[in-house]
Amino acid sequence: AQQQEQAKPTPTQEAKAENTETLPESILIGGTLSMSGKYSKEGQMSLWGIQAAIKWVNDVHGGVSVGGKKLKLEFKYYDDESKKEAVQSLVERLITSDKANFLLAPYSSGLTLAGAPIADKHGVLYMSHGGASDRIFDQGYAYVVQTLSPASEYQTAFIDMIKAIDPDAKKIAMVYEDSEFSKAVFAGAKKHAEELGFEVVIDKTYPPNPQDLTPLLQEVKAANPDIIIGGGHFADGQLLASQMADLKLDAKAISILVAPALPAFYEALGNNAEGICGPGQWEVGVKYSPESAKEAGLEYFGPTQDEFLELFHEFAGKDVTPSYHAAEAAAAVLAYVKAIESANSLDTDKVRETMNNLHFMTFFGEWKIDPATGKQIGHKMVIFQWQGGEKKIVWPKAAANADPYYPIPTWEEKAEGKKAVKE
Amino acid sequence: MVFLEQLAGNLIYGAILGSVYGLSTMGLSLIFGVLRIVNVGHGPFIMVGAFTAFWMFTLFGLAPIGSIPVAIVLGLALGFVIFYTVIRRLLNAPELSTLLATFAIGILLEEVAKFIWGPDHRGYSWNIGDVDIGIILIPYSKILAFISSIIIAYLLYLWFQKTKLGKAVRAVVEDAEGAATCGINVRWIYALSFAIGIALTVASGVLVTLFVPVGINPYMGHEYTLKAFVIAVLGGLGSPWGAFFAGFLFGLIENGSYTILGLIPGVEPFSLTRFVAFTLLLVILLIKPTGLFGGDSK
Amino acid sequence: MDKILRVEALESGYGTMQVLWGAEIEVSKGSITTVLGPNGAGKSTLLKTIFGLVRPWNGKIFFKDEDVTLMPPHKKVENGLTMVLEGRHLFPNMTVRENLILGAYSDRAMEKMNESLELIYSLFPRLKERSEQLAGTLSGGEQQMVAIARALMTNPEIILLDEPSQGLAPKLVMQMFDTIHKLKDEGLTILLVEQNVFASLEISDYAYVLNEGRIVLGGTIDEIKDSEEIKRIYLGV
Amino acid sequence: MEILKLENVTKRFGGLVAVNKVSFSIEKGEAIGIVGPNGSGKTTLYNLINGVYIPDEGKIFFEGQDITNLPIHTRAHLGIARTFQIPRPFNSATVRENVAVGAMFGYAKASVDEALAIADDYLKVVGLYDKRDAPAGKLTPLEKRLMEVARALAMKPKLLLLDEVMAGMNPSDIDRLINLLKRIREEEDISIVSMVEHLMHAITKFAERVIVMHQGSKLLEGETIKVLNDPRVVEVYLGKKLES
Amino acid sequence: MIEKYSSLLPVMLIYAVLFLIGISTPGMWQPVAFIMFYITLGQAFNIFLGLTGYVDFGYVAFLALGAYGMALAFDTFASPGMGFGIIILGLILAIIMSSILSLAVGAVALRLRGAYFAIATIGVNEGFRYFIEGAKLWGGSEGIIISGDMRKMFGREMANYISTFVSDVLVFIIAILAAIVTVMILNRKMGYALMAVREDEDAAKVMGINVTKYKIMAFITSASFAGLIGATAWTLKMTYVFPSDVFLITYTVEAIVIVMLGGAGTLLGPIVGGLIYGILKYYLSIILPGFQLLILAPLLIVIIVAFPDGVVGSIKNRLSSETARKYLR
Ligand SMILES: Nc1ncnc2c1ncn2[C@@H]1O[C@H](COP(=O)(O)OP(=O)(O)OP(=O)(O)O)[C@@H](O)[C@H]1O
Ligand SMILES: Nc1ncnc2c1ncn2[C@@H]1O[C@H](COP(=O)(O)OP(=O)(O)OP(=O)(O)O)[C@@H](O)[C@H]1O
Ligand SMILES: [Mg+2]
Ligand SMILES: [Mg+2]
Repeated sequence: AQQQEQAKPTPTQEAKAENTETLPESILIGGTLSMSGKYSKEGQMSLWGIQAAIKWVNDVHGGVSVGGKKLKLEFKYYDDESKKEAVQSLVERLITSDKANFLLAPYSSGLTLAGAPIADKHGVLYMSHGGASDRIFDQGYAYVVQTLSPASEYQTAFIDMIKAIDPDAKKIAMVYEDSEFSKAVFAGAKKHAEELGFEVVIDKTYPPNPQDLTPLLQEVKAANPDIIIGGGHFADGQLLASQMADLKLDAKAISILVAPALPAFYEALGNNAEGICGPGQWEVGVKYSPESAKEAGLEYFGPTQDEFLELFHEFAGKDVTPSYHAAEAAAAVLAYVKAIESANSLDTDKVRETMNNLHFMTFFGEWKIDPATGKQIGHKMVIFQWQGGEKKIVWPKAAANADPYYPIPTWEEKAEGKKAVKE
Repeated sequence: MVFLEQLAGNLIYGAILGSVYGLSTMGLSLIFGVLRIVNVGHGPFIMVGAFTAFWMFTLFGLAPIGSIPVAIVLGLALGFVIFYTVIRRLLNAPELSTLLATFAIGILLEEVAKFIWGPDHRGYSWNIGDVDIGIILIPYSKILAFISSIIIAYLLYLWFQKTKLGKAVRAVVEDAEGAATCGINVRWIYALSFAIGIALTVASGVLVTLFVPVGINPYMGHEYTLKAFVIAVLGGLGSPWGAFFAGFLFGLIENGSYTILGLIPGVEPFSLTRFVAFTLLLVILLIKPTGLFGGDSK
Repeated sequence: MDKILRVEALESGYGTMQVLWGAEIEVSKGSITTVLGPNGAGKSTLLKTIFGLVRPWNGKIFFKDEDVTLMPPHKKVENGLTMVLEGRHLFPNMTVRENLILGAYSDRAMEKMNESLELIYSLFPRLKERSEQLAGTLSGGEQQMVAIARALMTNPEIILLDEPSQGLAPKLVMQMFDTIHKLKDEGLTILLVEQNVFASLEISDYAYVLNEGRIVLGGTIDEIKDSEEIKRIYLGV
Repeated sequence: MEILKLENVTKRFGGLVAVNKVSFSIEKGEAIGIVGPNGSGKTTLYNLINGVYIPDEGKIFFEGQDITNLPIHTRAHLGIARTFQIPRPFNSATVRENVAVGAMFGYAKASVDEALAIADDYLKVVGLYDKRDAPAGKLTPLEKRLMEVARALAMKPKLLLLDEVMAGMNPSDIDRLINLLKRIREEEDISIVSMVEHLMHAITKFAERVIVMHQGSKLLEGETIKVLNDPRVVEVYLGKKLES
Repeated sequence: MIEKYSSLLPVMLIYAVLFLIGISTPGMWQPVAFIMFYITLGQAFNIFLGLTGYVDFGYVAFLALGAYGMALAFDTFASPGMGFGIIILGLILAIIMSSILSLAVGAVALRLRGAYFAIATIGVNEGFRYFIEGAKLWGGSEGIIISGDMRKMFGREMANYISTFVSDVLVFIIAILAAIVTVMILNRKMGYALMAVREDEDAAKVMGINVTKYKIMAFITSASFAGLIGATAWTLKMTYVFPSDVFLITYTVEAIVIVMLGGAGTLLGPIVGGLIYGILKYYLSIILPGFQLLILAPLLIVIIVAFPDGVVGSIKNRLSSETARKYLR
């Protein structure tokens, strides 16, 4: 594979002449991950995703080609404990002692913001693979770029989907966590829904870590909505579904943030999870492939989905299914490699500038940033639905591997064993 | 009408949740009452109980109610081990040093749980039907949680008031040296109370999952620690029954105030319910500085 | 008369501070033995060490010819040795009756609970009247009675009494010494620590003088009464 | 001049009347003994005078000023000091610091350095100078009481309330302490010392006048020997007549 | 006079060494700042916990309010004309807001004793947080992000410099001030008064000590320092305030742990405690990412069992030499 890569006539010929940098033996990407504390699940997934991507770059892709050389890609990480205090010192260590060439930002918007000034001060690129907030990109950080779709877009695709399959559905209820992330998500959703002519009958939050959502759900039940969207993180998302079941709060479709994305959701809720949708940055089974890239007139970069899954299992073990946190982290690594190779340089500014013009596809989807802010505008969310114990991608059509099941079975039917699969 | 119906429904769920809160606080209160230890690692023990219920159900299909005895045995074992390895050495140290120790123990439990079981948010679905009481649907599993909490609390009460050992615990609380002169093995009572306190807490973790059968993860304890503290104080520290009733009250307030706060425009009423609950705590403490059922203030 | 309690070369203290420096005493069965000594001499420490609330560093304690040096307090109670601490140490939020019943906690005491109660109510009729009152609300004198009564409930063979008359009104002090004397008549052995030298010597059979953690004098009451040591310590001559 | 005056002071605890309509006054320069059976309300009386409790009824005057409702610390500033029946030292601080605290915040209002010097003086007086750098918690119960006396004296009070300071003290030490108190009363400007004690030889040696409490009420008041020989006092308190 | 302040010598020495390591060794400035955060937190907390014996579980609320003070300064007054004045304004707001809250909490909760006080203050912290979120005060749960404002006002370079250096230097200064204030309190009557309050509040009153006054004074002092820490180590440094991040009781518990590790009520205690805690945390997260807490927890247990009075407290107890004690307080 290596030789083929080198033999390929690419613009590198030209750039090679320009490249006067003294190149290191290898390229180091550094990052802080939340391996303990409240984001440790996401942190663990990200780590596996990153490791898989790095392995692909080194072993399959043959390294990163810069200045005619094939440089090995390395990754170094520290645990930030999901706490803001730790981020800056660890990022600085990555930059100064470990001499990291590029950085991956930590999970969550808060931690991403905490590390940004250090990265910016040292002029090192700082790619966010878990900081979804749109506001990060309003702050004027030149070196912060985003690989995942921003928070405001999380629930819009679901609303598009409902609009497309059921023109009669009118009433939407929104119940979500009172937190920075979910508020951004549902502000975006509400705006979108109203633009599409939906009526938002309930727009209510619950505080983080609730034990009982009954008060809220009773109110929702009384409003009798067609569609319910909500959620925030893992625990409350699971609780939301579980208590809707308790109260037999039925709707034609339900979409919950974050929680349904993990297999643990189905394990926890059993048959009650049937038919529940969720937005994902990515899902196993999305149809981003070299072929679909060609169709869209884009270059495809990185492993195919199958290749990625195989590499992922090498690190995570056979039984673990990657969540989108793994994929978005992997995609961030790939985006770096793509940008470095296109810039044919390790220079931060050159790479950053190149990024402005990049538009390509990976197994994670499209990658294109808004040049002014660094915000991701190419990537699209997918909607998945639990159907017969499997997570199927149902939207957008281009990425889907199943049809949406609509309306979903009632809780009563689910208790009797009905699944969200067409007979 | 809808308003009242919703309020009634909320209060019913609040009472059920409150009974679980109450039980989960009794252990904290007992340990404080006997050993004057504020167990800041309280929540992680609830987490251990929740995982016990989860694994017993997932691996052996044991109904969560059935894992209460398992949780009690596990809790007793944990309690004794922790007492004899750590707490015993700190009995004569300044009060706050035990706080540091329990903090560390809490972290240790969380991290060990994460190490063994991973950071996943787990859950189980134990569907045994529900009952429609007209106002609201209640799953039988939640009713079971309610009944078991009351039974366990009552059994503890009986044990305390009626058995010789229970009385010895009370005696040690009141005057440890005096108890020694009666032939009571004070060190053993300390160990036993600590272990029972932990066992109660772990058992309450099982009941917590009956109410919230999802979101079981290594860090789930934090939220409960905080609430348990507040409830323990509300009930009067060191008084396990006070804790039980205060838990009840707390559940009712949290849920009940929502319906009313919902009438205020432009706010997030659910977040405000917590504000109300905590504010009420302060007000009660101002009126009665030792909590609703508390005696001395030391 | 046989020696029910023997203490040999006992050393103990708190933390790194040594208080007892080789104390030796013997207590005959059925006697009242008093330990006298200036404040801070280590009298309370001696009793607490014998009972096991303070850990002995060195030396031996024999109770009924059995080595009990390292036996924990609750086992000693089970064997018939108990103590009334200086300052009462009741269970203030329990009734008088509950206090007394806890005194009968050991198996040894359980058997004889009813007899013990009867004895106590005959010795302290007042406690019978007050049996349902919370111990914490009793007056100082009544509390002292409960403390002694609770010790009696353990069905002891020997009681170590630490300053039972302290803080009592004169009238009660007299009653207290009468009671101690009565207990002896009931066949109990008593090891007494008192500051009320003259009253205690009057009812004692033997006495020891403890000074700076050492026994400096010991013998029958007549030998002690007129000794120079007593005069020096207590009369300041 | 009257330094302290109580008018019909009553204090109840629930149903129990611990102090019942007690009135008396104390002249400047007097040495007073307060006696009475256990639970007759002596300590409660002290608690009322120095502000630990506020009376349910009645008034208390100090140097003519109504102090009935003043907070405890203000009364200390006016010149009232006391010791506790069960000693309450500041355990982890040294003996010297304990006493110095009295000098700093009491009537003396000394600066830190002055207070430490005053502390040394009084520790010499009560015989604890050798232990001045020991933590107060390490003292015996008796030494703690002596330290409390020093601490109270260091406040340079006008009125000193001693609560069973001598219980458990051996006779020769009691004599020494009484002589010391008498001397200080004369040398320093401490107007009166009031002493609660069950030890009759201490009371007779020290007090010029005694007040006898019984079941919360004042039973008698008057010249020491005379009062202590009163049949009512013998009956409820002494049990038998005093010798000598 | 100088004699009385000799105990500041080891403190300043430690700070000087830390500072020098930070500025001279590449990559060490942030780690030093990380450790300094814990040290300063411990020091500020010690002024209340160590000196009065009252445990304020809701202490973190003061850091949070300080953080909001700084954030509100930027959010409300950000304009290029303000210059560095805005930071000063933020610090002043931080002090005002945290001390007003402490006054309110103190007036109410300081009537409670022991664990009741400790837990009532949890109520204050949680209540306040949910009030902000529920009533949508100061951005509600979405908080305030100031990085944009900072960059607009100071330009990119300067804004970064403020977040990654100036804020840390400010934390150093706060730590030094806190140490000096602690010694000043210890040397004055106030120190003795607080000692008495800590040991026996009722007896203290009888000695003539206006316990409420001294408790409130210590409370406000300690809370103001907390406010300053929140304003600098959080808002200026992290450039954002989210309520879910700043009202975490964990920080209070960490502060207690630091104070207890070093020795409550001692001057050097929180510094040593902060050093131990911060260094352990930092290096464990580097050596064993993901497992550091698994190691840290047993280590903490071992330390507290070995030094029940805290490291400094226990060493002090074992020292007999007067000169050594003079420098160890
Ligand atoms: N709990 C304790 N911790 C430390 N030292 C103590 C303790 N109890 C007593 N001591 C010390 O032990 C020594 C002896 O005290 P002890 O109480 O045995 O004397 P005592 O003879 O009973 O005196 P008293 O007549 O005052 O009751 C004293 O120097 C005292 O300071
Ligand atoms: N805080 C309180 N609560 C309830 N009862 C109290 C309280 N303080 C004192 N008492 C009661 O008031 C009565 C008087 O008590 P006080 O302590 O004044 O007696 P005293 O004369 O000092 O007795 P002694 O000589 O035993 O010290 C007692 O019956 C006591 O139980
Ligand atoms: Mg003694
Ligand atoms: Mg009294």
